[in-house]
Amino acid sequence: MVSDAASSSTPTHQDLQSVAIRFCGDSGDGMQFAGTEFTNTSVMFGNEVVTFPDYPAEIRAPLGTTYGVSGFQIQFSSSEIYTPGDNVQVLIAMNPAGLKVNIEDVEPGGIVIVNKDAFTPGNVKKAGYTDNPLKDGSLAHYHVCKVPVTRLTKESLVDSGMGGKAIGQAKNMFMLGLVYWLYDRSLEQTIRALTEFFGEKKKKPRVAEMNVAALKAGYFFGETAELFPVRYRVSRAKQEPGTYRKIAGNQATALGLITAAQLAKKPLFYGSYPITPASDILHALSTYKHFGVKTVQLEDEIAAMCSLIGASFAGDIAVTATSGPGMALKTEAIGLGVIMELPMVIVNVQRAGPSTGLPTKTEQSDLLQAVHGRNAETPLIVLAARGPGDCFTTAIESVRLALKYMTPVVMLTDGYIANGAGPWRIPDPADLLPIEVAHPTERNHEIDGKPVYAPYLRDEHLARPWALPGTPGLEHRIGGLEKMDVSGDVSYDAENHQHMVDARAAKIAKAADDFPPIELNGRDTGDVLLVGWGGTFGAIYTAAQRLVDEGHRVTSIHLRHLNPLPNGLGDILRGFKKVVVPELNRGQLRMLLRAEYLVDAIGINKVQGRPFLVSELVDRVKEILSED
Amino acid sequence: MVSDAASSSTPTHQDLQSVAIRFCGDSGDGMQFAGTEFTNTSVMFGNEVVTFPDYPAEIRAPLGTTYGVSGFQIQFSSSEIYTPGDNVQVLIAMNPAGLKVNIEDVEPGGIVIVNKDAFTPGNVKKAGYTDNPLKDGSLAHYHVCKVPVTRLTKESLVDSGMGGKAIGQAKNMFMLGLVYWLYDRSLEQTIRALTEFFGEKKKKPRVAEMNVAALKAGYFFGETAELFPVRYRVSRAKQEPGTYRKIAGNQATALGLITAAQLAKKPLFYGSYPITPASDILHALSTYKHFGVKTVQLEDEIAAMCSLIGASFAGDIAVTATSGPGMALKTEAIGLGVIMELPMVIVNVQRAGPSTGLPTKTEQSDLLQAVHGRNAETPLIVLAARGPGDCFTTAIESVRLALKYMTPVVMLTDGYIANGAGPWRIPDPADLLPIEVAHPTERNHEIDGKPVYAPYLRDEHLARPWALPGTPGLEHRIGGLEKMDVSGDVSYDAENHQHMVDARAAKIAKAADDFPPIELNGRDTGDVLLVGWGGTFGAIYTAAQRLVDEGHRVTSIHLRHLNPLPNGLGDILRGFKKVVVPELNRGQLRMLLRAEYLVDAIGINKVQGRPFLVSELVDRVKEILSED
Amino acid sequence: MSSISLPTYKPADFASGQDVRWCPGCGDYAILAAVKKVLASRDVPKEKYVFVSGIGCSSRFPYYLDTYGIHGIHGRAPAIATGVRCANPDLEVWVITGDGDGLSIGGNHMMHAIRRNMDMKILLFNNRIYGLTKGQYSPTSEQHKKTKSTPMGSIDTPIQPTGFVLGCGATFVARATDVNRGGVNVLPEVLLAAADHRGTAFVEIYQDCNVFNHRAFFYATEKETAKETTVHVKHGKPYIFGNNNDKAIAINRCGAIEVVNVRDVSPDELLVHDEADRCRAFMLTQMRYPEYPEPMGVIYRESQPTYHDLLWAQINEAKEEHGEGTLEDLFSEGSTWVVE
Amino acid sequence: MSSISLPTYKPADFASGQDVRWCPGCGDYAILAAVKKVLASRDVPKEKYVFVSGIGCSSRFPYYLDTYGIHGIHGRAPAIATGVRCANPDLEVWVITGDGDGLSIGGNHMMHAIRRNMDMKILLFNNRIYGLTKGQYSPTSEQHKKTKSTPMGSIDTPIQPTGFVLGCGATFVARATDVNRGGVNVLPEVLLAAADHRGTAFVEIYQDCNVFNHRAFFYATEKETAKETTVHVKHGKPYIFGNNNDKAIAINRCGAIEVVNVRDVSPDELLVHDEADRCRAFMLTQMRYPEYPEPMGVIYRESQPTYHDLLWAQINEAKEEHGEGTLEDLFSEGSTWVVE
Ligand SMILES: Cc1ncc(C[n+]2csc(CCOP(=O)(O)OP(=O)(O)O)c2C)c(N)n1
Ligand SMILES: Cc1ncc(C[n+]2csc(CCOP(=O)(O)OP(=O)(O)O)c2C)c(N)n1
Ligand code: SF4
Ligand code: SF4
Ligand SMILES: [Mg+2]
Ligand SMILES: [Mg+2]
Repeated sequence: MVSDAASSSTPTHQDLQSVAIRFCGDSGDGMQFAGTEFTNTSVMFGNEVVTFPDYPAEIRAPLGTTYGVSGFQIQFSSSEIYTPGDNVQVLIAMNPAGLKVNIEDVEPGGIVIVNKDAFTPGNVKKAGYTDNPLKDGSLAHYHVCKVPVTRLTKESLVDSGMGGKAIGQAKNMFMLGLVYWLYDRSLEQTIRALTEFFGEKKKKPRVAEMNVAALKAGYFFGETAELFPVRYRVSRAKQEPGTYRKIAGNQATALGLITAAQLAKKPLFYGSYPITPASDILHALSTYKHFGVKTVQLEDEIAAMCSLIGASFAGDIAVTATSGPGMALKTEAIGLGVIMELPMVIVNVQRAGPSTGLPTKTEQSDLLQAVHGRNAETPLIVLAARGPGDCFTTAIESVRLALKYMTPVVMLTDGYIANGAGPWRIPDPADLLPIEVAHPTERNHEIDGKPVYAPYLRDEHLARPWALPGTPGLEHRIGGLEKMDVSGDVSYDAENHQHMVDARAAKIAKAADDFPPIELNGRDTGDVLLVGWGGTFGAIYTAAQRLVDEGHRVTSIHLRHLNPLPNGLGDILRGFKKVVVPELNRGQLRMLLRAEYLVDAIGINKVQGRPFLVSELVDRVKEILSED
Repeated sequence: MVSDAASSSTPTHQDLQSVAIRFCGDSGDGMQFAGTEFTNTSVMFGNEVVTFPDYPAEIRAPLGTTYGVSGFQIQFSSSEIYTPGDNVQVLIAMNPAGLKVNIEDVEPGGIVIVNKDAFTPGNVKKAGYTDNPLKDGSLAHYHVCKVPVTRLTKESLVDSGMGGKAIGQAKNMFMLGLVYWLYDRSLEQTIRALTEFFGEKKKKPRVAEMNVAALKAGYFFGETAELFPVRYRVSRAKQEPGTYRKIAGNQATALGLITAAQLAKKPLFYGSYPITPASDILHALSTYKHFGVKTVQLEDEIAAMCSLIGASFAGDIAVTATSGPGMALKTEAIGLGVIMELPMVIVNVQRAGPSTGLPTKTEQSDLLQAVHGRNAETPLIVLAARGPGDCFTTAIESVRLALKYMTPVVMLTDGYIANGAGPWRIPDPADLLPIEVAHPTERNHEIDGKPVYAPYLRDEHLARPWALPGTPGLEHRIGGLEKMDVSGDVSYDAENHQHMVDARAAKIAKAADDFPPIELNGRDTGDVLLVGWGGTFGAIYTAAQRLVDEGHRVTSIHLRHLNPLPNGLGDILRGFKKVVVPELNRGQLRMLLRAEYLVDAIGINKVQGRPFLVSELVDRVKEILSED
Repeated sequence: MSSISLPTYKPADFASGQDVRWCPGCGDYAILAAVKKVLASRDVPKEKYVFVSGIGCSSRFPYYLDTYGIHGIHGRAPAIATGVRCANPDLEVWVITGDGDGLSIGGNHMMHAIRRNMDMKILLFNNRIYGLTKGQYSPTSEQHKKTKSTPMGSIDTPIQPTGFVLGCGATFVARATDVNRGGVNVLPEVLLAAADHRGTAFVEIYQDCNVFNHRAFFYATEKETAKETTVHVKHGKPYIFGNNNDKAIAINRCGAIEVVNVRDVSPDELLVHDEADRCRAFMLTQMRYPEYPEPMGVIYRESQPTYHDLLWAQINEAKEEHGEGTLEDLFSEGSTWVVE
Repeated sequence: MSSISLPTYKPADFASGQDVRWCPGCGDYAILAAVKKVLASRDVPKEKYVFVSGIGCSSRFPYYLDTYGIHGIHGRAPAIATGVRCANPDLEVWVITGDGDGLSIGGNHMMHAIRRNMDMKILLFNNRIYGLTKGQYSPTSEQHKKTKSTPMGSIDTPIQPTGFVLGCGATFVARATDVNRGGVNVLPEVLLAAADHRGTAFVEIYQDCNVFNHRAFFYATEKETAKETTVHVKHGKPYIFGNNNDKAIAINRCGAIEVVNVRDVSPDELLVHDEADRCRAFMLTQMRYPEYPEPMGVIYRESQPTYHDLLWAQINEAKEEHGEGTLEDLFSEGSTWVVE
């Protein structure tokens, strides 16, 4: 059914539990902004929200081409949701290329709103269509609204006194206004955002006004054009009481790191080199100088990693973030951190590889690199965050473990959760446990009756003491050569080497005693246990729920701790007929579980630069259930 | 029993099957030279020989200290041997520190020859002795010969006209002469070597003469002083007929690489950065410019690795070698090699880590780095050489596989086999299979009816074609971004990414079809299967033989191919009650086997910077046999 | 010289057919066009060219040229190009890099390729920003610059690329702008000179990043200012500049640079550009806007043997001395013995 | 100024008690002794020092000093030191590196530490060889040098460290020899000046590697030649050198360096050293043995804000503007809403 903007009917209200909507268009069309604003409005309204921004690697890819399409998907709901939705019910396409790339993901009968003006023969061809899809009947299964957005925006702004280019850039706001009308949303949040961004930050109040005008025009157009038979309402979700804000993964990581530093009462040093999708952590942290945060952009990832060695030695909470190729460059210096036994956190916001790969797409393929990717025996702690808000918690835990065990900790996130955003319940600072750090001020040992500082005298957690330069009497020198137990002197002794290699491994292994027990989503026995880690949490959790709802004996667990693996995991695995490990790689956690527990874990693997769809998991698990 | 040089008895000849002897002294004492010469003489005589040089990291560590002790162990035999011997029957100690460090490894009743003159109170103390061990009765279990080597050398050279310092440096030759006498060896080889090295190369004929004189003096001293009750003879080993030479692992690697290049009729490009213990490959290759070998010493390991990318793209056989820390730096560029699917070989001469670790000591702890140590899914082929001579074969196979599958290949050796030497039967060049390489000269594909060059059109082995710059019409551009199947254009397409990730993995997996079948040292069923890899071959093989000789149902296999694992390995493992994996690490192959085959493999692990002793393995396997 | 007829090209023959994906208005377009023109004007068949780049907007360049090309990894283009260079002396190797790629992560390879006089042309697109990663400051960004990673302004002192490479021992150093709407457009002249140089030819190109650092070099490219803010240097010619060609560069008694009025100096006393004087070249590179006009054109050039010339010379020498190596020779070196 | 009495040290107080493990006769011993003396002569308590090194014979240095120290990884000392520097502004950071460590693998960190004016003293022990790895050529090895990795002679053009760092924008550049048996031993003077410099102080020290490159710098250290082959530069003083103090450095009309006879110039016309002139300094660094005497002493020095000064200034400014951050502020930024 294709309704023209001119056709009309009287809209009524319909209540929905959740809606997935995708904005798409050229990368210059402001789709990320529109999507973000829709998200903000939804979270502030009180919906559960999960987002999935997806944009091309080019800054501004050539107009109208399919590879230049930028998309932003949001699922908002009145109940708990964990994914942006497999398919969407609504597609907003600003041009033919956007339509082309995204139409397959719209549910049959879904709403497709297009900017009719953009469907010129030239654009249609550029998108790779032979015929205009608005006319050839190929969209018969959808409710298509063809809105002349370009023309309407122009007309509505004719008195703004702004140039054609600026007006053209307000199309996204017109479209957003229309969508707000459709979902009965207030414009307030976006008007405030436009005023702040263009008016106050960019000092262009007229641009702000114009965008607000376009937004309103879109909204009013919805009201008057009577394009849709119904308007939809997605009511507030029941959420835990508290104050909320929206947060994206990278932002949550930044906040978590600052929080950890404050809990430890120590300065945060962040040394890094820009790389997509990790750079936003740098951007965020660099605005927090009033928290004493030092952000240093170094010449490369090697220097960044090495700066952590120095900063940690000198007493800061030392952190860096990077992505695959940068991680590769850091591995030598991480090894130095391991043998020096200095606390530091390395965040890897994973992206699709190998090599430069698909730099703006997500993947989970750096797990084995995190666990094994260094020369020699260099055990360290590896954690992974499961979602945007969880980055906050994982960052704090990473710092806590690094300090307690005097070790580098690798924290894995990925492009999907780093850029994705959701509501986050603001914690009460008083509820956060302080992080204890002690720096010796006295010599801690005796050799031949003389008091000395022994930098490798371990405590009950096998951690060594952390004496800081500037402390009189504790002068000591350490580095990358194997060191004598206790004294820290250089040692080539064979037995001592064995002892130190074993001690470093034992220390990391012991850290598992600190991990909270594994939470089961479901019963502790059954036919299938789904084991996930990282940013696939939402899809796996939702898939497991759905399978249980359909009567299958399925449970899921999601591991935050990947090295060492948490205590009790083996027992849990043995409670199920089959262990299934869904991952956005070729089976990396699977290989670790197989090696450790000798379980014949089965993988569900996808390496397409995109997250799992819930349906993919559900279908595949059903197949597995029905095998044998 | 401590006999003084003055005491005497009449020597008779006694035949031995094999003898292990260790030379030790200060790093300036010329022990490596003496050991090497003894080796040369023995191999030329026709013994089987295995050596183990072991020296400190310092160029010239301070005189007389235990950490400055340099050692060289040789086992020579009339039958097949595979290790330098667990213990030694003879220790040559040039000073107290040498004695201190090494005496424990001498078999009870073994011969200990010391330079008595070096046992001054100062040296005795420096070595950490409280009393002079030559006098306090602590050596009662050995046959100790106290020879005033310093004085005798001086006296024998009094007419040489050389200075005291030069004369002092000839002590090692005096000692060597004495040992030659004891084992009834000819001086010929060493006299020639001294003449060539000092006389011809260094242009110091008088130094050559002096050293020859010292050598002879030592020999004659043996004859006249009648220090020993018997002289020993270790007769020729039965060896396969052929021409032999002595070869060390790094040298064999260099020769293998040149050979492979010749077999492929292509130039060898070697780009590298010095690092112990890999530098000798660079040194060796740089002397073969007349073979068209290009050796380029780059600014670091990253540049070295990147130079391989360029050289391979342009058509050379591109090779580098490094050790742990350098390997860490190369991982990003190796990932580029994987996605560009260019042939190249990366040799990792493993050393003890983590970080700088124990740079002159051996270890096998970079296996997991080789297999997993890159960002994202970057499968490649990993081979390991089992001994010095085997480096030759492994290098050729590495090049062959790299070219056939258009992939980077990691070849692992280690400090132990790189520096260790043994006799090597020289192959007949005519027996070596040529290596086939084809470079397209024509466009290989059509798109829209137009002939094009498709750089990612795969052959039956899933390898892509290798068109070289300079070929008209085949201009193409490739790099680190994911590429479209066949065309090689940049592609962010999801399904294509999945396809390419899978294709790269499938290609590497298929390479296993090329590997020769696994050889069993023993029966195909039994109580214990020992699975080894790399430089531990000799110890594992010998241990297995010994266990079988003692009546145990033990078999050993030794893997050259570590990724992919060879076909049929799972079946072999399942033929044994227990699978035991001895490694000089904390269990890296063990983890790969457990993950792949779900066998409860047991590790015998040692991380002490030193090779296994046969007895350690034998004892531990017996324990394992008796468990349960 | 040679009687084989070489292909004659049009710039369009060097287009690879890939859609060019830079932002509209990006200075990279002008550079691409200029390079195509220069390649078309030369006698080198297109299969002999290898363009090597790192990562960054600028490093996408090789995809758009129908030659052989490698889009490498971040910062490593000179090292990759070194491999190409040593493997095949018949090729002509061009490196395309950015201010981040070539001077931040890749500074070391830049330095060493240059000191080795590795025969390659290095075009550094200096837009004083990280374009591809969306706008962090780069090693050439001016101090106090506010960027995504420096919201309070950057605190690093920028590197001066041409001065840096002179310190590394460069044998060819030049500078140009992507476009020129004011003075002389030196880019074609500079590219051609670089193409003809044997050894490392380093060319800094001021490039406008339309999105993250727009107008950074407008002082040097726009009609209103270009003649006052730049001086076109040419070997043997005086350093005259200014809207009225009335200013010149001179050197005082202590060896320091001064701007003088042409009328104050007799024409034959005017200091003339000496391409072969490294110290002079260094001085020129220290002239920075707004205090001084910035030199454009070939700032330094000297002729030195290239790395691969010397490499092949050694190979040939070795072959002459020892004869071409055979496997028999190789295997039987040193002491051998026979077991029957 | 301060009334707190500071410890007074003897050089021996800075000995760590570890056995020094360099080869007998290695030039590193003399440098260690000189550093200990300089440290003992200063008002800085020894717990404030952090010595950071990379890997190489020279990089063992920190083990032998009883201060805080990091023996890092190859080439990365300036980057490690950057972390120390930013973490704690009260410390005094010294970097010890070699010609391989600091200029081959570590060239990039060297360049960037210098351009950022990261407050640290960098002592580069230049022995023109890789000592620790037993004798391969280094980036400062002279062309044609035969070493383990260049049996036919090296074909690289060496880098000139002081010229290189000037090109990187160094604020302090000096040179000395490990020992001096001929002219003036400038090492103590140079070390003291470096210690007192705020910003990156780069010191090249010619160091004899007794085992793999013996006598490489004997022209500059031995009685017979030192006075003719080196010129001791001092701010405001003419460049006089030679066995009879009869030679001087001058600059000609074109800005080029010349050696003149002192008698040919009137004393007040003699060119005097100006530490603050970067171009002059660059010229001086281009003077190489045997054509010219090589400058020793402080070649260049200027005062510029250091990186960490600016870093702390921004932190303080931010705190003044926004107040010291609290977790409450942090969490509740931007738009929030309440669920009851
Ligand atoms: C190892 C690594 N680190 C970081 C990045 C991310 N990255 C890509 S391009 C770039 C900088 C681009 O700046 P520049 O070289 O100036 O090129 P431009 O985009 O401005 O042309 C960075 C930091 C990467 N791809 N690889
Ligand atoms: C990543 C890495 N690559 C290579 C090495 C080996 N290596 C150690 S020191 C050194 C060079 C030493 O030369 P230099 O810096 O001049 O110091 P010197 O020993 O001459 O004082 C090299 C190549 C290493 N330790 N780590
Ligand atoms: S971001 Fe800047 S440099 Fe990159 S393509 Fe766009 S305009 Fe050009
Ligand atoms: S090798 Fe050279 S630099 Fe190293 S300690 Fe020995 S003499 Fe000194
Ligand atoms: Mg740039
Ligand atoms: Mg050196």
